[in-house]
Amino acid sequence: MSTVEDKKQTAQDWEPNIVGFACNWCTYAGADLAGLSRMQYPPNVKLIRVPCSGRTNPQFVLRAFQKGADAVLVAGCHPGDCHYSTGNYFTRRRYLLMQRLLEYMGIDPRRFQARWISGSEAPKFRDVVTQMSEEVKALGPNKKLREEL
Amino acid sequence: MVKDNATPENLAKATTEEIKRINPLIPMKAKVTKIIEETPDVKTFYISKEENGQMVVPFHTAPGQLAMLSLPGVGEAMFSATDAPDHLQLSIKKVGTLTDELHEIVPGQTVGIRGPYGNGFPMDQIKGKNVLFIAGGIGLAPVRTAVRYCVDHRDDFAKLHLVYGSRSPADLVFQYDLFETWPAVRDFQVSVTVDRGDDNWKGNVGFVPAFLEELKPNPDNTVCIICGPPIMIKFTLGILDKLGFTAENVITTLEMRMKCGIGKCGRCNIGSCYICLDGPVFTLAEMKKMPNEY
Amino acid sequence: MKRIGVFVCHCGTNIANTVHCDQVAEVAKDFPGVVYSCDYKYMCAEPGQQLIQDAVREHNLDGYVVAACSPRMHEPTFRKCAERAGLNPYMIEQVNIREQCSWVHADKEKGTEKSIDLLRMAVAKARKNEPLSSSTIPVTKRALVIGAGIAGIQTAIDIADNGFQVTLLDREHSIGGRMAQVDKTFPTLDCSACILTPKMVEAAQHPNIEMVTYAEVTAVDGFVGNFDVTIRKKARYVDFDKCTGCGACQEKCPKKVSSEFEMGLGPRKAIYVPFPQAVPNKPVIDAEHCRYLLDGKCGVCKKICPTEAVDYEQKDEVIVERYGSIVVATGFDQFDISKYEEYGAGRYPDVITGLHLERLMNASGPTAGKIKRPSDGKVPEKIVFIKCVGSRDEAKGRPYCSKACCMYVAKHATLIKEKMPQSKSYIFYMDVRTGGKSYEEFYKRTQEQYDGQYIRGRVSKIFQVGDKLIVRGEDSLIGRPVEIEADLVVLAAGMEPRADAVALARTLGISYDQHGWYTEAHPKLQPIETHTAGIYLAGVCQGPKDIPESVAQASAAAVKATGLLSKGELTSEAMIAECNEAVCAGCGLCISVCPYKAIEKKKVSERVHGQMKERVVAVVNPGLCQGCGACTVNCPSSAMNINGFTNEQILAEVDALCQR
Amino acid sequence: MKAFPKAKLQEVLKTLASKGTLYVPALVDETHRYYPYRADIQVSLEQNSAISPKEIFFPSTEKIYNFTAYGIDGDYEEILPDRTACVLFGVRSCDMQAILCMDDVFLTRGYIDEYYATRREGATIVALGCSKAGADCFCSSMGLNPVEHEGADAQLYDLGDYYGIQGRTEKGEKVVEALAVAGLLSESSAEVLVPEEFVLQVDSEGIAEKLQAMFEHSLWDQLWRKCINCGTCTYLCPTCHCFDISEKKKNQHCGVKIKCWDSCMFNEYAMMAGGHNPRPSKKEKVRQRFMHKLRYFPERYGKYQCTGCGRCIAKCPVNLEITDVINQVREAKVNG
Amino acid sequence: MNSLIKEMQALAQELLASGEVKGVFGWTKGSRWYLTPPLFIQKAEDAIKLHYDEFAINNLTSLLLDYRNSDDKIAIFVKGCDSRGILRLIQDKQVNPEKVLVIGLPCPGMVDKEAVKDQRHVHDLPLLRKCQECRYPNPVLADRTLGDVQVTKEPGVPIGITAERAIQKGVGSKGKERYQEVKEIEALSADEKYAFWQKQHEKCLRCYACRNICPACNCRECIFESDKKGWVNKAATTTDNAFFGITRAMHVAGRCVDCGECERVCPAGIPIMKINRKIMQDIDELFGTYDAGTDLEEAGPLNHFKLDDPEEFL
Repeated sequence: MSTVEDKKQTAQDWEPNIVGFACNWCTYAGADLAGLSRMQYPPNVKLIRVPCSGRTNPQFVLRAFQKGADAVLVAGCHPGDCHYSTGNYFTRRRYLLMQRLLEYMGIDPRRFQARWISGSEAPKFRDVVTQMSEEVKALGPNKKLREEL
Repeated sequence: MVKDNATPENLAKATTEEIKRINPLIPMKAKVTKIIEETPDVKTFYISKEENGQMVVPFHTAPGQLAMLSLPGVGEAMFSATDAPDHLQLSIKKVGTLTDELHEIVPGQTVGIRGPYGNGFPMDQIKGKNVLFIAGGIGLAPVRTAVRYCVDHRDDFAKLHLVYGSRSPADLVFQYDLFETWPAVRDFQVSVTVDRGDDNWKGNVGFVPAFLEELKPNPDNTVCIICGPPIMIKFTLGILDKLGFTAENVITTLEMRMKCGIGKCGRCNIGSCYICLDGPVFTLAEMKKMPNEY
Repeated sequence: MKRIGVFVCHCGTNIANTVHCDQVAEVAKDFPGVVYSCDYKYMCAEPGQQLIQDAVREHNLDGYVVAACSPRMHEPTFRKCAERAGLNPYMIEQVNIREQCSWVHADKEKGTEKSIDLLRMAVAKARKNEPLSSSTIPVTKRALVIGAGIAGIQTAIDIADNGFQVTLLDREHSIGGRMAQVDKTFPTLDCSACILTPKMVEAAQHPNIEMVTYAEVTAVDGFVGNFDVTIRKKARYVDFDKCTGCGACQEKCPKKVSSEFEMGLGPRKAIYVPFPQAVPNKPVIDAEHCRYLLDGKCGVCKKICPTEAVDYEQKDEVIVERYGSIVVATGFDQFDISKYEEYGAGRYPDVITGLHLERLMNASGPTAGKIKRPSDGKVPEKIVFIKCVGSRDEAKGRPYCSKACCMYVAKHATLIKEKMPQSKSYIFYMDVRTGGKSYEEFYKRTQEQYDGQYIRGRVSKIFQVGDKLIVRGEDSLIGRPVEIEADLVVLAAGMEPRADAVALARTLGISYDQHGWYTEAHPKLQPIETHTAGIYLAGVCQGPKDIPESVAQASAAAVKATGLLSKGELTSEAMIAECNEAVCAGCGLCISVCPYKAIEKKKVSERVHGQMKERVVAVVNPGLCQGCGACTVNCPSSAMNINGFTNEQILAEVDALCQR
Repeated sequence: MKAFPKAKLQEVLKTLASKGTLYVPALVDETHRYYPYRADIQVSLEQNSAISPKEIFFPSTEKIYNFTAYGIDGDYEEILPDRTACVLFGVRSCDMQAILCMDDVFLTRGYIDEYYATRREGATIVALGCSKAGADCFCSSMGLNPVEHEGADAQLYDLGDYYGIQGRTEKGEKVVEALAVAGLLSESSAEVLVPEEFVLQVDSEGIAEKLQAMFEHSLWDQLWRKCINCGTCTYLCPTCHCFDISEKKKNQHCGVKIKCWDSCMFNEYAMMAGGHNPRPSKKEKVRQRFMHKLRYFPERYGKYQCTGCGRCIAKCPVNLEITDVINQVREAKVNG
Repeated sequence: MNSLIKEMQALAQELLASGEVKGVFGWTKGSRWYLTPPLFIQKAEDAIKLHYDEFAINNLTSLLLDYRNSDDKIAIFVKGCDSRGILRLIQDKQVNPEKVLVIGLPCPGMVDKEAVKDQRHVHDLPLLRKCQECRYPNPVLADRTLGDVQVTKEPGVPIGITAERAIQKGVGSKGKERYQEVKEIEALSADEKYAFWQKQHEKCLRCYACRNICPACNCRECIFESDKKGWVNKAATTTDNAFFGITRAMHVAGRCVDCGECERVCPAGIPIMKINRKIMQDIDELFGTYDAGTDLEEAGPLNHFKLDDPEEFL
């Protein structure tokens, strides 16, 4: 187990660890479609499946940063196509506020992204993931809000 | 006084001088060697420490003393511990997150154990007297430590009598002791009752307080040791009072939230006493002097 | 610790190519809680599932994690496999190391590392899984159809034929809807009444159909399987049991009123039957125009009625009925052409709409089938049709195409030529849409055999000169302006949602788009359902369509409705919200964000310092909750949790991903 | 007595800082508490620190041991605070008395709290006499002499523009000697300034005994009404010693056990596993706080657990003042 | 001001004597001239203890939460900012309007008792910053009013017998600049912002005074109460304090009534209102100006949505 740990910390090949909250009906399906079409993208983003983007509690985002995530992505259906009809309207309002609050607290905006990615927008999923991975890799490990035990 | 052989007496008047300096908050690494399923929600765990190859008892406990058992990664809590030559026995009922996880471990599991804590039953003062044990449900675990002490030193005590009740026949703990070993002991009357019987239950059916009233134990020269759920203790104390038991002769254990176990963290206080240090065993007389906040 | 098994799938070479499955299975051995871990070529295949079931029995596992393809594909498969192995189906987790790992990362080392992280996440979640079961809700075996046009009638008949009780309700006092006003139908030109009235009669006589006309839905409570619908039956002032429908009262009634059915082209009386084939074919007194009801005079109809069926004392009646499912078939209104100032619509009497022409051509219409100009009653020579009026026009707020106008204009042109050989029809169009069966052939025939002259271009202005209407437009094919002196101008008015469509949507709790058309659950895959369970759509209320499509949708809606009723009881989702009542403060923040109105308040009594105290807490209705989780985030005290996606599980996943 | 001019305070602090970490009361972005000494730190000795020095020996959170759990085996590894010597400078009589109270709790009665003991034994306490009573101070009412406290290792006296210094213990002597070696000390016979009238005065005589019979007194029914049950008073109080033990996971296999401050004012403080809570509402919690300060602690350790530092009076959001409670107890009529 | 106090005492005495209410929340004279702490009385003869002046800062509304289970009717004196707290509790269904008798008072503008050095009179003390920025000096709801103050849902200038004194002291003078401090922080760089907030979260003792005084924090059992819920445990590490601070801000987002009590009661002096004001400013910009606790019918910005909300996540 610890061998994987040491290899990771050598400076130049450091890999960002990005946590993604993907809504089961759109973004997770979009990610599957990207897989079906064999699109290639960096392996840094790992998706946690949630029923709706509206299920993603801002406290999960804080928890991810606290436990060592270098960036967090919250993704769901475009407003209007939510499987639960109004779920992402509330997500939009809540994360418009949360995004500004995190920036206000000093978190680099590139480390927190909320995006609408529908079930058919596989290329968009790949682009968002690739862009985030490259940007965060350039930014380096996230030290802010991180728990040092 | 080396803390390892702490006995109730010298604990009470411990001073700072020759206390051997070990960190009391760090658990000792120990292993669960055996698990006995007493009832669907009570298990007895045999815990021993590995010392140069053999399994030895982590520390000895006097009757009525407690031990803090911790499961790495889950939490720790205080349980009454029964002393045995090469292990400690802890009987644990499933009530919370820690006890849930404990009920799922397998023999060989590493646990942390520290103690002994608490003043334990004043066995010396009750030498030579009749002893009436009253226990409800898992309350039999601490009482059993006193019973085993009396059985091991049978001649130091006069008549022994155990009144034990549980919810149903399936919930009776230590059935081997209840029905085999203890009845065979000289002049030891064992009366068992259950709140709700079932078809093949021959014994008495009813709550402990009512059962006690029927038995009408003789109060003179008799000390009573009682442990169980708060409601049972409340009603039973009333009956004991009616039967003529004096407050000095009734001994019980109090249950409070305990975190450190060494009288520092302030959680388990009733008035100026810390249950983990000055208790958990108190006589009814002492309890009457304490603020009514438990 | 819960005993968890781990099964890593090779998926042939799909995963094994870019992930060391054996290494993943090996590392998983010392994840906390894992007591058995192995990898195999095809987990989802029979031998794979057998391997899982044996492992569950042999190591008495409490749950297991399968690392394979997307859970969206095989989660049901592995849940059934768990059930066969004696486990609760919700004790398992599936993690995606194919579409989201092996197929998208070529580097085998990195792919393996990511698979280990994803597997660690899934095991962390699986350890906190709890057995779940879905609950059942009784269903009232009765359906309600709102709106009795062709769609409503067809739905009601199909439901009734399936052996279920159904109430067919309409606001008008006769069923039939828009189609009753139509003369002939395209492309077969068979008479609309001939194909509609038999269905109306069949609906009237069907033992399972209860017809409630001249009534409106005012409130809908309850939820799928148990809708409590409040219906207001407007007073008819005629006792239908006594009335024989002899029509004497209609003749004698002195009050003439412009008939809505005849689109204002003909009169009707204050006591009237809208059209001869009306069902029920008994008159109704129009309270706004009847002299007796307004100011106590007249009362002729009561006097001459042979069976004393007239009863001025009748009052509106409000009833509440319980239904298992509801089908909405409320149809459409025709676009209000007066919005087109430039065409003089509403100012010149001879500028009419398609429906007006239908009434003029109809034998039971105001002109007994002779096409006469509404202004002076002359037979028109030159007739100009203008298409896309109130359709495909952003300026008027109607960007959509109303689908049926192209065909009914072609039909009109054909019929006019047939009735008045000497007449000439000019049709201004942008496009001609003939998307149905034998529609294109019908359109070709109109051009070739019925001399319909199609002019591609828009009409800019119409103005009256003498008794002629000058239609000025341009012919974009030849690029020259065109001017026609027409006797009659027919505007192909488009379809528009009913004026009160939005109000009814709010009553029912279904969603609607920005125009007012009702929104289907999914445009392609669920055009009949709505987001509100148990409520279905049929006909134009869901969007412009022609008669064959409406009938097809009607039968589909009937199947959906009866599908629900036939089960007798409804099994709810298992992964739904649950409220921890000890923590809930009854603040109601969760109720405001629930899309399905699945959360209600209930009183709870508990012992506080010796007395029993009442307080309000939230409770989730398992029949309605779909488990979206909006309530869990709006609840500050985390009293609301979603089984299967609990806060604790997601936190465990986040910790497993971040703390490696 | 030996003394050094107040002007030379910085130099005194520099010399002491060379011995080991020196904690001084300082104002760092409007927070007045004890910080490790740095040359540019703004030392503030006019009035007592807002946050008490208890956090030096009994920090608000500290790690006590690491644990690992791999399947069925696991291990524990002790984490002890570093043993380097430190000097606690500028401790007033009320805080010195508070430290003695903490010593009774953590160092006596059968067990020694290793974490507290390690820090406490390595520390040299240089007390500072007060020349002016603070707005909320009432240490004189609790039997303390603001000018000096015999429990300190070394005592500073306020002589106007000099500070007199006296070593009391062997560690204290070393401090005085270090300053002498640095040539900072000179002889001064100036008068020790004594604070005049205390704004807050209260007669705390016999309160502990009277409270013996006042557990059910009606006083407690009114006292809690304005309290919001926050932890401010307990976290600022130099003698409150309650702590909680919880844990934090580093990853799936290992974590660390943490000892952190706890307050009897919080709801789940006395909550037992089965859900029974002997102190369910605010009344019991507020009673417990004052009973512990003024009766239980004296019963167990023979001295009041309130040293009159006034911090809880200063920061209590609703001004629930312990002096007012003492007055109410004094006036309360107790039958029999 | 004395006439107002007399009116208050008389009203409280009459209410208690008649048994219409079982208790009255108000303020009383403290142990020092600059202290006017909260007071709860149940007997009519205690009404004489009531007092009201520029030091009666406490917002008493969160104390009503102790009467959730009781059927007694309680009267409570409220200033402008306090009344918004009442409306918050009613909207969150934690206080039953029939069980509370709200008595509106004119507000003279509260002064900063921390600034007391050796002044002897209230006129020498500066007005609290939150009162300079106050936009709701008059109660937004009240069953009774004293000192001829008027109930109004709109922001405005102080009304009532203390109005002229309040305006002269500057109440509401800085109403327009209430987002000034927020703008200053927004202007900093990301690292400066983080350093600033890191210092604040380091100071936090986790004594929960800010949570217990806040009328918007009215849960029966807070997620920070016990670590059984697994969010964050009691240890006051900097990252846990940051988690607590940011989470509480999001919980009261769109519900905070801008009464400023959390900042006043914080023993570590953390500028908590700078976080709440930031969220208020964002809500005003994104979803249209909204003042929580002023209109009983209007749902909070996070409890409804508009189809054409600003879109930034495409």
